[in-house]
Amino acid sequence: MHNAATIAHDHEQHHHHDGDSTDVFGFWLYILTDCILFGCLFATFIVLNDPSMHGPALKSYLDLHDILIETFLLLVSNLTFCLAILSIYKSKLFRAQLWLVLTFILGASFVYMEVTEFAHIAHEGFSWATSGQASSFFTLVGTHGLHVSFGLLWILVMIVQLPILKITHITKRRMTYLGLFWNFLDIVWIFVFTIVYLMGGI
Amino acid sequence: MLANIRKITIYALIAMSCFFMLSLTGCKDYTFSLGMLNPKGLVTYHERKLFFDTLALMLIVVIPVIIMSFAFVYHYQVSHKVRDYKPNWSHSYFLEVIWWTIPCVIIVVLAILTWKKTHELDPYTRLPGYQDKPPMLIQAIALPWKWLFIYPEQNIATVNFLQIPIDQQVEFWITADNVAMSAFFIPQLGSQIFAMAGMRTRLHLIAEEIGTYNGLNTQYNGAGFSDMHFTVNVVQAEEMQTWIKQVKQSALSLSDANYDNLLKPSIGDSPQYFSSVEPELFDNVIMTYMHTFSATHPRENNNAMIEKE
Amino acid sequence: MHHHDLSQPDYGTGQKKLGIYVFGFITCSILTLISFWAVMSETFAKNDILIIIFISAIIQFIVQVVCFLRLNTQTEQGRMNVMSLLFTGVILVAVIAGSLWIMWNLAYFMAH
Amino acid sequence: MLQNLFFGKLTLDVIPFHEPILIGVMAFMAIGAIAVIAALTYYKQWTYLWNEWICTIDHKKIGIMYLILSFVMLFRGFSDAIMMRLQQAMAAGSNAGYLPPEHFDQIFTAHGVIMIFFVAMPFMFALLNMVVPLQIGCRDVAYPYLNSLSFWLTFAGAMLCNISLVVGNFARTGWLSYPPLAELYYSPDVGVDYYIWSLQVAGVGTLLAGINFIATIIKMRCKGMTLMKMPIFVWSALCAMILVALAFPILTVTLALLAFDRMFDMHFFSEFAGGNVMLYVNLIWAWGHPEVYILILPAFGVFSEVVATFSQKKLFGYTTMVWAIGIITFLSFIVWLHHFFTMGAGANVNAFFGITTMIIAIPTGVKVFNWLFTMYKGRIILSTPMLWVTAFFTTFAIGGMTGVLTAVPPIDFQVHNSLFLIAHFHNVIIGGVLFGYFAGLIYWFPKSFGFQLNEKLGIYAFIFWVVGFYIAFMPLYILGLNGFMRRVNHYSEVAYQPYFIVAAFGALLIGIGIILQVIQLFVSIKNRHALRDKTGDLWNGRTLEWSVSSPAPMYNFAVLPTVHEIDQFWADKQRHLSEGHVHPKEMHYEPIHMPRNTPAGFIIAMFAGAVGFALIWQMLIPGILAFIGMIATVIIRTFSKDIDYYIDAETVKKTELAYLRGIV
Ligand code: HEA
Ligand code: HEA
Ligand code: CUA
Ligand SMILES: [Cu+2]
Repeated sequence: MHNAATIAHDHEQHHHHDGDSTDVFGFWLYILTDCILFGCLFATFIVLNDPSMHGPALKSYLDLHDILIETFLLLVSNLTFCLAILSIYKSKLFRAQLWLVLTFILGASFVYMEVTEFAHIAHEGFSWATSGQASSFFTLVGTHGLHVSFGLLWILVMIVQLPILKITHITKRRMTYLGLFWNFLDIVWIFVFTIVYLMGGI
Repeated sequence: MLANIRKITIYALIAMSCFFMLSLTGCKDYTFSLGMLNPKGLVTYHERKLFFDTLALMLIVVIPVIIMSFAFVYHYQVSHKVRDYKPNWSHSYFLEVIWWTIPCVIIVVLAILTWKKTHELDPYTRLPGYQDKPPMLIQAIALPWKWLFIYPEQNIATVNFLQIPIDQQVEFWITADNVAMSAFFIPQLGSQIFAMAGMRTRLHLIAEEIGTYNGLNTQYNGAGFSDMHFTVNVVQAEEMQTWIKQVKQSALSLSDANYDNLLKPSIGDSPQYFSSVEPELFDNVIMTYMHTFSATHPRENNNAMIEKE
Repeated sequence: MHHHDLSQPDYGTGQKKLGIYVFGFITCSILTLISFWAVMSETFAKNDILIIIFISAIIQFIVQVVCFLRLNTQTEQGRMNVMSLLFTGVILVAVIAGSLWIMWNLAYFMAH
Repeated sequence: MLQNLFFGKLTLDVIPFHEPILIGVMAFMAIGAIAVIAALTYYKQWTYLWNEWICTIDHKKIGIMYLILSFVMLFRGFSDAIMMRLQQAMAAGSNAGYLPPEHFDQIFTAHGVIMIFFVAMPFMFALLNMVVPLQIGCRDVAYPYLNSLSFWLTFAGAMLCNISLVVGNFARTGWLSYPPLAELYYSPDVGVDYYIWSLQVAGVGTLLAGINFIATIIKMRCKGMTLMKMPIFVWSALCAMILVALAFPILTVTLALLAFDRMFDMHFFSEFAGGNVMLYVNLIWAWGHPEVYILILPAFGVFSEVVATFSQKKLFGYTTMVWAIGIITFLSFIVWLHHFFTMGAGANVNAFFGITTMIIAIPTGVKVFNWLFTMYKGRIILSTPMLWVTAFFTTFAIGGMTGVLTAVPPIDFQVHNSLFLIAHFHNVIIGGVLFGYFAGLIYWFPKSFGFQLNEKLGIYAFIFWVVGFYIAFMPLYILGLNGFMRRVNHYSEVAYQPYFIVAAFGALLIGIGIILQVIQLFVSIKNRHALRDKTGDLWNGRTLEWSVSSPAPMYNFAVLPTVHEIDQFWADKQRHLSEGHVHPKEMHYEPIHMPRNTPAGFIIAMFAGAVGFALIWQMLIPGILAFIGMIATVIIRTFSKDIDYYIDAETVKKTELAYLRGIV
């Protein structure tokens, strides 16, 4: 995956360094495309969530207390992930793994709560087949949840991979990717809870 | 080799223009009477004018561009050994300012024209010159591959046939039922506009010449699309009255059962006339889509033909 | 680029510092609580709530971008990252705002 | 039950045994496949194919594979076009033609989809892959492995689309599949699902390729090549790829929402349950309009290179060119409503988007003028690439003009959905995109294959194409202005018929042009030794790609170049002319670090294709298995350490010296 930006042998490190920065830029671009993706889902939600629409309203099914807990799960997991990265940079492999495990647990709890919430709302009679509004709610929030789930899988892979590949520029780069991804998901969540839950809850 | 190319190109150009001419002459008089080039109503008339104005405006630049493209290629060929060769000349403020400015000016003019005309010819508003004359209302419903026209004030309805009086502004309310997105269009009278289930679009037209015109759906909506035409008859006001009386005599009336029949997909229906219409039919059709919250399409039971396919 | 300490390559995503992370975390927590409180306490008018939660969301967004994503304009790469984010933002706003404008306009005309 | 889990809706009935034509096609395809497999086995080429092509991550080879994909799909796209033209030439009055609506509707849908996604897009990526890394003086794209994945995803998408020919059927909804027509209620069969998933798979590939090229161009330019010293083709590629990165996610969302409606009973686009069909139209065009500029921008880049090279003169107005491209890139995101003026928005909205649309004519016009004045006071060599450019000017000016006409809402109220519109976009797509790509292909062909294409046959093909184009599409303008709509299967007004006959004749001429191109290819391959490009600089080029041998060596540049100005290579040649030699002979060569080939991209894409197929037929278990396979491949690949190697200095030296000896 590394492209020789230079051919000099003894500048090996420098070369990897450059290649890595290219790679991270590419990942950043991917995140930006994901922004567009979420942007479209938000637009869809806003259009279909028109208050003048008929049919059951989302509002009566929301429980903001749970959302607050979910928000904090994600926020804390964000911090723990950053701590994992710090440990990596201090070459503390085991500690990094521990932080990752904690991040995983927090993220998994978030997903668990979300899935329970979905099941609950659907059970109450507001399933995704109920109306366009319901469809857009489940799709927007669910897409975020799906991203988080992929993040969780990735964290698991990292936990396993770190002791095998050790702390190298490759694993550092991957942790940087993962960090961007994980933080990005928290940023998206800010807008999810503001636009979907808080605005819906007013 | 190069001489060869030139010869071939010239022959090709000649052949091309021959074919083009040929294509223009074929049944000229007759064909040109079907579309916007031969307007029979105020709106189309304005639209045609706008078309040619815009075209002329653009040709100011486009014709020189085309001429230059041939002239330069021809003149500066290597074989012509033109002395004037400036391999590094690649910048000139003067020239570049010119060709930023000219298109800008043209587009500014065009933009102003566009803004004005778009508002003037907005399908939702009454036509210029007819602002304070109340329009006659006709409700049009796109059905699976046919058009239903309801004259609410006269309490009659027709299928695939539209009759309107001359010089009378007509306001169309348009929606669709049990058919995918369609579009209502009478090319020689005015603009086209979409017809969508659960929604109502509107269109103002006026006919200025007596005659029979083609009306059609322009938005592809399934197997019967190509045949979704209707006849438009423009007549004198008196004739309109007699016609309405005639339709009132019709044995058919647009009851719920008959409407259900119309909901069944069919292709190429001949005109039908209904002596009366269920009140509020048009609004009810829209409400059918607006107010149900079932998981299934409200016309689930009327799509016999779709299932057969 | 040559003299980075290898233990801290930043890839244009900033240096990692505990203090900044903790600061970001605390700010975001407070802002989140404010937003939820504004809605759940039911003491404000609807418009006020909207203003509060949106301002809070935007500040949180900025805090997250600065403290967690560590976007910065210190390095060449950092500037590139910020620029691409801004451009994406502009397009995103254009597309979303345009879409909402169009959809509302259509809905308006089709109901009137 | 179990059968259901495994095969979903898939049964033997879905294969159209009752359709002789399709069975013929199937037999033809099967024979072809067997022949290829037999030949590969007989000549023992399997390992070669696997190692050198399927696993390759060399941008030059991936470019060639894109080219082949585009070339193969063009035959489907073109036969669809011919079938439509014949049908419309016949089906006047009481004659219903030979294609019933369910076939005709499928054909125009497939034609649009295939031409845009599987002919034009792969063709564009072929050119980008063949040229961009060479022009910016680097050894490969930023992510070679991702590049291979992108290609194979596009390939998998194309295959899904082709499978629909024999298993089930394709959509009958038009190339953008508007709901409610594309909803389950009106389109209950799998056609639309094929549409959704083939585009979804190919779309992800495209998105990844877009990211890849942005990173490549931003991060991997050789020393000294600042942004304002990049060749214009690279600029146009960069902007096109920015459009890809920003627009394709919109497509992904739009198609996903439609898929959810169809698969999970959701109601995004069902009016009766609070959905909104207009939202789909809005979203798909928010992608669709940038998409057409994605196609045209690289073509603009090609024109810039070709015009400068064959006029033997520096490109006029480099800076304004860059600005023009940038402005077009931005504007293309705020004009999308012009595709649905007639949907019923108010005058303010319509006028606003109409005006933003026509503003695009300004930067486009500036580019045209810059090209014209590049030729002015030049020394024009009329080789085939330049001929295509010559034809482009007039054709595109006409097409652009009719585009501006449709951008005026009241005019569009007349011509929307008519053949006038069809004529407009074939005018810009064929006259702009295709002519440009053809020019680029002929221009860079030697760089990829080492030999030139036969010029004479190229000229004949050119003439048939251009003449055929005008004859095929000019009548459509007239028809459109006479109220003839698109997607019409038959018509009762016989007066229209002569125009359609002329148009069909034009399409036939284009067909002859295509056949001539195929012959040209074969003749050139046969005479490849005579046509060999020994110097690596066949056209007296200006940019870095011409400074290496043809075809370029595996590692592109033995020593990464340094540039100080635009058209560095040209300037070098001017300076060295007096010294007698262009290329340095004695050099210190060093080993070159290269990425290693990998089958991962291919495997992941094949799994993705399988997931797509399973989703189409709702085959639960195979779908899950393929999905797991896909994820597992990605994960396993991340554990692999053996991803690069070195080409030693001795090999590099030998290669380079052999090339230099050839020149002398
Ligand atoms: C490569 C593809 C391509 C390109 C480059 C363009 C270029 C343009 N297109 Fe086109 N367009 C399509 C592909 C393309 N289009 C397709 C595929 C569709 C239909 C899809 C479907 O419905 O299925 C479509 C449809 C389409 C519509 C919708 C019509 C309708 O559905 O009713 C409109 C309306 O505004 C439009 C406008 C334009 C304009 C203004 C340009 C401009 O960019 C053109 C600019 C160029 C010039 C103007 C010529 C050169 C300039 C000069 C010589 C300078 C001087 C000129 C002036 C000052 C005017 N296009
Ligand atoms: C890139 C886009 C593209 C191209 C090239 C073409 C090329 C052609 N198209 Fe069209 N066409 C569309 C895009 C395209 N089309 C779209 C989007 C629609 C709308 C579909 C819909 O309604 O939903 C459409 C619709 C359409 C219609 C339907 C009109 C209607 O609705 O009534 C017709 C009718 O005849 C037609 C004809 C043709 C013809 C005769 C050609 C031929 O003249 C041209 C033949 C071209 C080729 C054979 C391709 C050239 C070769 C390559 C690009 C690859 C070469 C590769 C190598 C050499 C390596 N096209
Ligand atoms: Cu269409 Cu409202
Ligand atoms: Cu467009």
